[in-house]
Amino acid sequence: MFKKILVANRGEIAIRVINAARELSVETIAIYHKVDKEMPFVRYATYAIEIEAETPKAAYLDMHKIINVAKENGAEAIHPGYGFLSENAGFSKLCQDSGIKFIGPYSHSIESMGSKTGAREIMIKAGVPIVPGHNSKVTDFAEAIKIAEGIGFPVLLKAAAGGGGKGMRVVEKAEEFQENYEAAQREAIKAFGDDLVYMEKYILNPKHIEAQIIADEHGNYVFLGERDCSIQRRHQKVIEEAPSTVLDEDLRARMGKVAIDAAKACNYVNAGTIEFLLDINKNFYFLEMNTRLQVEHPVSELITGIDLAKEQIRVAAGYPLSFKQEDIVLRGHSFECRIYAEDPLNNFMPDIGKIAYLKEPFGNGVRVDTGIENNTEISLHFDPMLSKLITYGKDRDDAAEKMITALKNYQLLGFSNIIPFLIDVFEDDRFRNGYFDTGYIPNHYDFEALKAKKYENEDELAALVTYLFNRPDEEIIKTDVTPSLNSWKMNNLNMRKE
Amino acid sequence: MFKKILVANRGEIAIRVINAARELSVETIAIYHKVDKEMPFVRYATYAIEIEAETPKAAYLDMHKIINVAKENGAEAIHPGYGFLSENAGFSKLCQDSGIKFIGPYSHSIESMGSKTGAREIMIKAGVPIVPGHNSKVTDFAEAIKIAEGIGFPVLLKAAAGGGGKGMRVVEKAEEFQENYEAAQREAIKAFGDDLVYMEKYILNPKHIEAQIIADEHGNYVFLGERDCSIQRRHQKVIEEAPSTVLDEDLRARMGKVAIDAAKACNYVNAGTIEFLLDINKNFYFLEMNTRLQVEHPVSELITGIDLAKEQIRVAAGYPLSFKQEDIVLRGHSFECRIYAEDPLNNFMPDIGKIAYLKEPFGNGVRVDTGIENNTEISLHFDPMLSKLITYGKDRDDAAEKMITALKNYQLLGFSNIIPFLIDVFEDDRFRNGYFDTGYIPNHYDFEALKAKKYENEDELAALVTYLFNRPDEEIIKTDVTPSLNSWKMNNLNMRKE
Amino acid sequence: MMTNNKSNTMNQNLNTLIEKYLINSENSTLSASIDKFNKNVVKVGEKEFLIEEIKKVGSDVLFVKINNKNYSLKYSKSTNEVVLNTGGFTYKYSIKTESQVALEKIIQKSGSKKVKNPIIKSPMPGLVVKINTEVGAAVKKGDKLIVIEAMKMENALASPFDGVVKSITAVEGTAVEKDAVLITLE
Amino acid sequence: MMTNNKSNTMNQNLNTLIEKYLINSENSTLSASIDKFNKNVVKVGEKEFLIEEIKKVGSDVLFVKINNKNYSLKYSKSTNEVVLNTGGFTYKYSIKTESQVALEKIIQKSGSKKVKNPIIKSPMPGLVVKINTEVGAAVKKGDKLIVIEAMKMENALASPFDGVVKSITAVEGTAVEKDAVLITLE
Repeated sequence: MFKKILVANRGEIAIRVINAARELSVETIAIYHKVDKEMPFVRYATYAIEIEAETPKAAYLDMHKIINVAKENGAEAIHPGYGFLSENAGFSKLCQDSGIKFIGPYSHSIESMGSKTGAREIMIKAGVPIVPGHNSKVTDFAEAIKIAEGIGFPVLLKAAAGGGGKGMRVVEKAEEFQENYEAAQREAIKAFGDDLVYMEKYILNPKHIEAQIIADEHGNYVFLGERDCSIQRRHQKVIEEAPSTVLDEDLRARMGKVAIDAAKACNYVNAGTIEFLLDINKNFYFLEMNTRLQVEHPVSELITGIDLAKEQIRVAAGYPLSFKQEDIVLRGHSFECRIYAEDPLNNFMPDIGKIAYLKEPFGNGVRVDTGIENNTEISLHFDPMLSKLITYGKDRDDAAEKMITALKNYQLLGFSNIIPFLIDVFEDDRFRNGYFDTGYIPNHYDFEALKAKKYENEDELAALVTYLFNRPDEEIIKTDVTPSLNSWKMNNLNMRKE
Repeated sequence: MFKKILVANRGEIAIRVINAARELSVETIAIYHKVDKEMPFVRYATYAIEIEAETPKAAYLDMHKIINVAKENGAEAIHPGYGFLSENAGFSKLCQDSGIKFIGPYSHSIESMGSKTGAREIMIKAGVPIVPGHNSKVTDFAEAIKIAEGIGFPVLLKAAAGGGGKGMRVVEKAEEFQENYEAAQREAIKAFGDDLVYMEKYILNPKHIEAQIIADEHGNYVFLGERDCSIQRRHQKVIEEAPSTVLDEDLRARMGKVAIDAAKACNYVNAGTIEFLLDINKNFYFLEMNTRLQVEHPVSELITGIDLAKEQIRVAAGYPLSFKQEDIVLRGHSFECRIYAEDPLNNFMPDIGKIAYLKEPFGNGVRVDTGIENNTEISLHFDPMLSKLITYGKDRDDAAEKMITALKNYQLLGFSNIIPFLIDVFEDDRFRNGYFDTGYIPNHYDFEALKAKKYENEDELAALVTYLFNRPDEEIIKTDVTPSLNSWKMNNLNMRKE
Repeated sequence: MMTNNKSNTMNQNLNTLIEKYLINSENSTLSASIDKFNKNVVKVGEKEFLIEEIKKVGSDVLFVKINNKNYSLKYSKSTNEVVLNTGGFTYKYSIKTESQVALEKIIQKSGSKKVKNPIIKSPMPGLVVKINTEVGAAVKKGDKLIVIEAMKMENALASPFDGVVKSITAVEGTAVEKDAVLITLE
Repeated sequence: MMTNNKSNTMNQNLNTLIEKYLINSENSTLSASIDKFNKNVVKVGEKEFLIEEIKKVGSDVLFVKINNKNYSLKYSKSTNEVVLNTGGFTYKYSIKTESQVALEKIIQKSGSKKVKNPIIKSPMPGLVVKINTEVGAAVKKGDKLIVIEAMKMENALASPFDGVVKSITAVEGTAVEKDAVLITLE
């Protein structure tokens, strides 16, 4: 086993990895930019070393400085967490060349899964189902419509060079095909200078289901069940769960086999996730592979009892997996909520400020993966997630009841946050009965009802306001409602948009 | 289901029960003595009502005031937690007579299990194994020695009226019988005014194993596995675990059957624990039944996935158990450590003071059942337990590694505590290999090695001392090493001894 | 109006211990009163609330019981405003005494005409995505004059009354701070 | 002795920036030195430690790095003492400059004889369980003279030197506070 590793990340995931290492008696080095000096993860590690960089983000992305810190301080391996350098094939390679073990897959696996078209080709070869489509240029519309009919309407047209929704069009029927195709081509050439447009089957409000796998360097692969990550706002996950309500044993077994085939197809080592779209007929299609530990890995840990981060380090140190497929017992149900400082009644607009009081929930079936504390300044330098609240119960209702309770117990004062919104989702019959897909928040969630909840005890609030107005306060407290961003923060706001 | 219940307890167990109720959408009333006003459990409940009493303890023992608060505020049931009124048959009865549901067994069950001899008789009738012994007067020593030989030497002589070790003697062989018997009689008459002396088989350093059961009002009984509570200091449990390392499937099944027979024998309803002594030949003997939720219930919750406190409330509300025996899957391993402010290097002498800094551990497989926070004053009014740290892992080693990590992450500053001692136990091969019994701490634990650990980095400590001595501190900090007890605290110290 | 104000003053004379307030949120306006000699009791409409402090943390965090029900909150206040953060929500309340409200009405009436605010400000820091009008254009109340984007969210700002665009300070594609003047009408 | 002290003074003249200390715990005595103009660097024996503060909480809790290694601690200090609480343990250190220690030695030597402390005090609040001696009895160093019990724990206190019991203040069965005088020897 390693004596010492470096954790090239920050916040809750840095602490998550430090804990996993500590369980294996491995010392840890935290790196930090000076704006993070007082953050808990810095103190959580055995050692902490500052990295100087022009921007906070740059400190966690400076491959050469990070590798130098590792070398100078005797770290034998680097865990990248998620985000930052975690899916950077060049960094994995640079670690290897520097004689430092990268805790994650080899660079060739990251590389081949990093390219959408490359990944698609590998998956086709491996027999992994992909969204049916056509990936070459169309000139004859009659033929193109025939292909589209083969795929089945509606089809999605998208710019081959594209991304970010530009040049994407949904075509409902054959008559509308040519018009849309030509429009997509115009948009594509305008945006990317290339008018090549692909088509694929359009899957309306699919479920986002992903399979967790882990592999060691001795050819062992284990499937650790699926996660349902369909509840998203602004195409970002907010609630995840395991297992999914819509998979039965047979579908789970088939998806597990496909996931392992996919991992084998790119010689995958370490923990990985294969994302699928699941349509209403329970067909699933390969979306992409995430070659790292996912934000939402805890729900899989809770239903399997397997510690993924700890196993990652063992695998990187060359040990075989500490379990076999037949040892995996899925028991109970688990949810994860991502906690954000955002106002759900104002389009999830981010709020910022200082944490005035924090007491996270605790107790039976409650896990909080967190990196914040009292007085932590919520800024715009990094991803705005504050923490992850995870619950485990004997079944889905038990886990949901524990989530509602934990959300109500989550004492976080200082700014607006999405906790009341999350409570509301967990109290919604549609969600509780399992009727939801990626369209849940935009299409079905009732923001008016949430607003009514906000004011349901307004007599008590008015009494409180009157009391506080008359309270003889020792200190003068300045009202600082929606904190105005100064130009320094403004720059960061612009940075983050990029 | 109830709309509102009252929680007649304080600290971590009050919060535990409040959470369970909240999961069932049941509102809660906390009661508190004014010394506890700022304790977290007061704010955790939906409502909080002060109970006036001459001493802090008396507030939580005032049956009539508590029942009145329940009635006046619409509570339909009372959860007693552990300690205080939890095993008071009179209180159970008084609740019933007042039309308030007592969340626990009926008074007759508490009563019959509250008497040691009564419980013994009921258990004999039910075929539950008890420690072999002889419970009537001996006059003829030849005959008595024959009986002792039938039981098997060594035998334990104890005053029938006794308790607290007085009039107890271990007899190793027949030749020493008469001498010891007469001595025990002299001690017994001196201490209790009654020279009746019983004899029973003496079990040297047994394992303390207890079986968790739960029963509903519809005749359903379920066994939820055993706990090993053998690690004790001053005859009080400090480390508990589930499952036990010494039970195999067969022994577990037999113990489970006996436990359920015992519960049936006293018409038991709700959660209960049957304590056994297990000798080195794996014979087990009924010790006593605890007719309440145990301090160490979390380890059973984690290996079964069943929420005992929540199920208690459901059962009290008349629901059948939400699971059957065949639904119970024991998976993984769990430990609990009780965290005390005591100095293990000074005979576990209690330390007191204010919590200067607290950040409890968190993360995968870590549960903290706590009722303290920053600035909480650790006083001598109540039981000195600060919190319970519980871990869960896929096997015993995983759970132990998580415990060591969580103990190391437990940031508790302000006074000496037993955390370094606990770490040391979990790092001890004897404990880790399962070779321990109730004699572990007094007979096998190496306090000298702990002292060496205390000073292992003394160069760093000396550097720190020099630095701090020269630090220009803004405020004058008065040294307050081992806080001297003033006479007010002194009185409490004497109170607690009683 | 003068009569109204007189009766109000009389009211105060009769109940000198009771201060009456009008409390206004985005949701509603409520009247409340507090006993100046027992500031732990507040009446809202007909309902009475006993407020007891359980614990204070720092300068702005309070744990209170309202009729024995637990609340935790962060608060701040200024001349006529109390801002509460509790249960994940932020509430901005204005609070004025009844006499203050009456006085303001008189002042308003005494002015020849109600002055409308002709300035459109940015409600948040963001980017000016689009300007839908030009200097000299006649606009109607409700016309969407300018679009601001922040955090991938677009916000169209409407004209507060019928008028004419006097000047446009905003420039498409540039960043603006909160409360920056964007358009002035007349 | 004087020579020793002189060389010490010379040392200080040569290295005026360096203050030397003797640091004493129940476990050992160590020498350390600090650079008066760079108080973040401490030498203990031959080892050098760089101490950096990461965060301070309240008046007495510090998070520091010692050569980049994290420590959290609560501390308090007085004239010649630093008390640390870290990692669950409480450490009581005395700290004196080398010149202070030298000076004390001179004062001690100049006194006719080293004075032994003849008073046995209670190390904790507790109950006097048993007194094993009587006034006028000759006792040897190490003899257990009195037993104090607190929290079900017994503590036998030994004679610090060979001597005679002058007086016994403690009474069997009564409670005593910490540092109460129990027995005086001579």
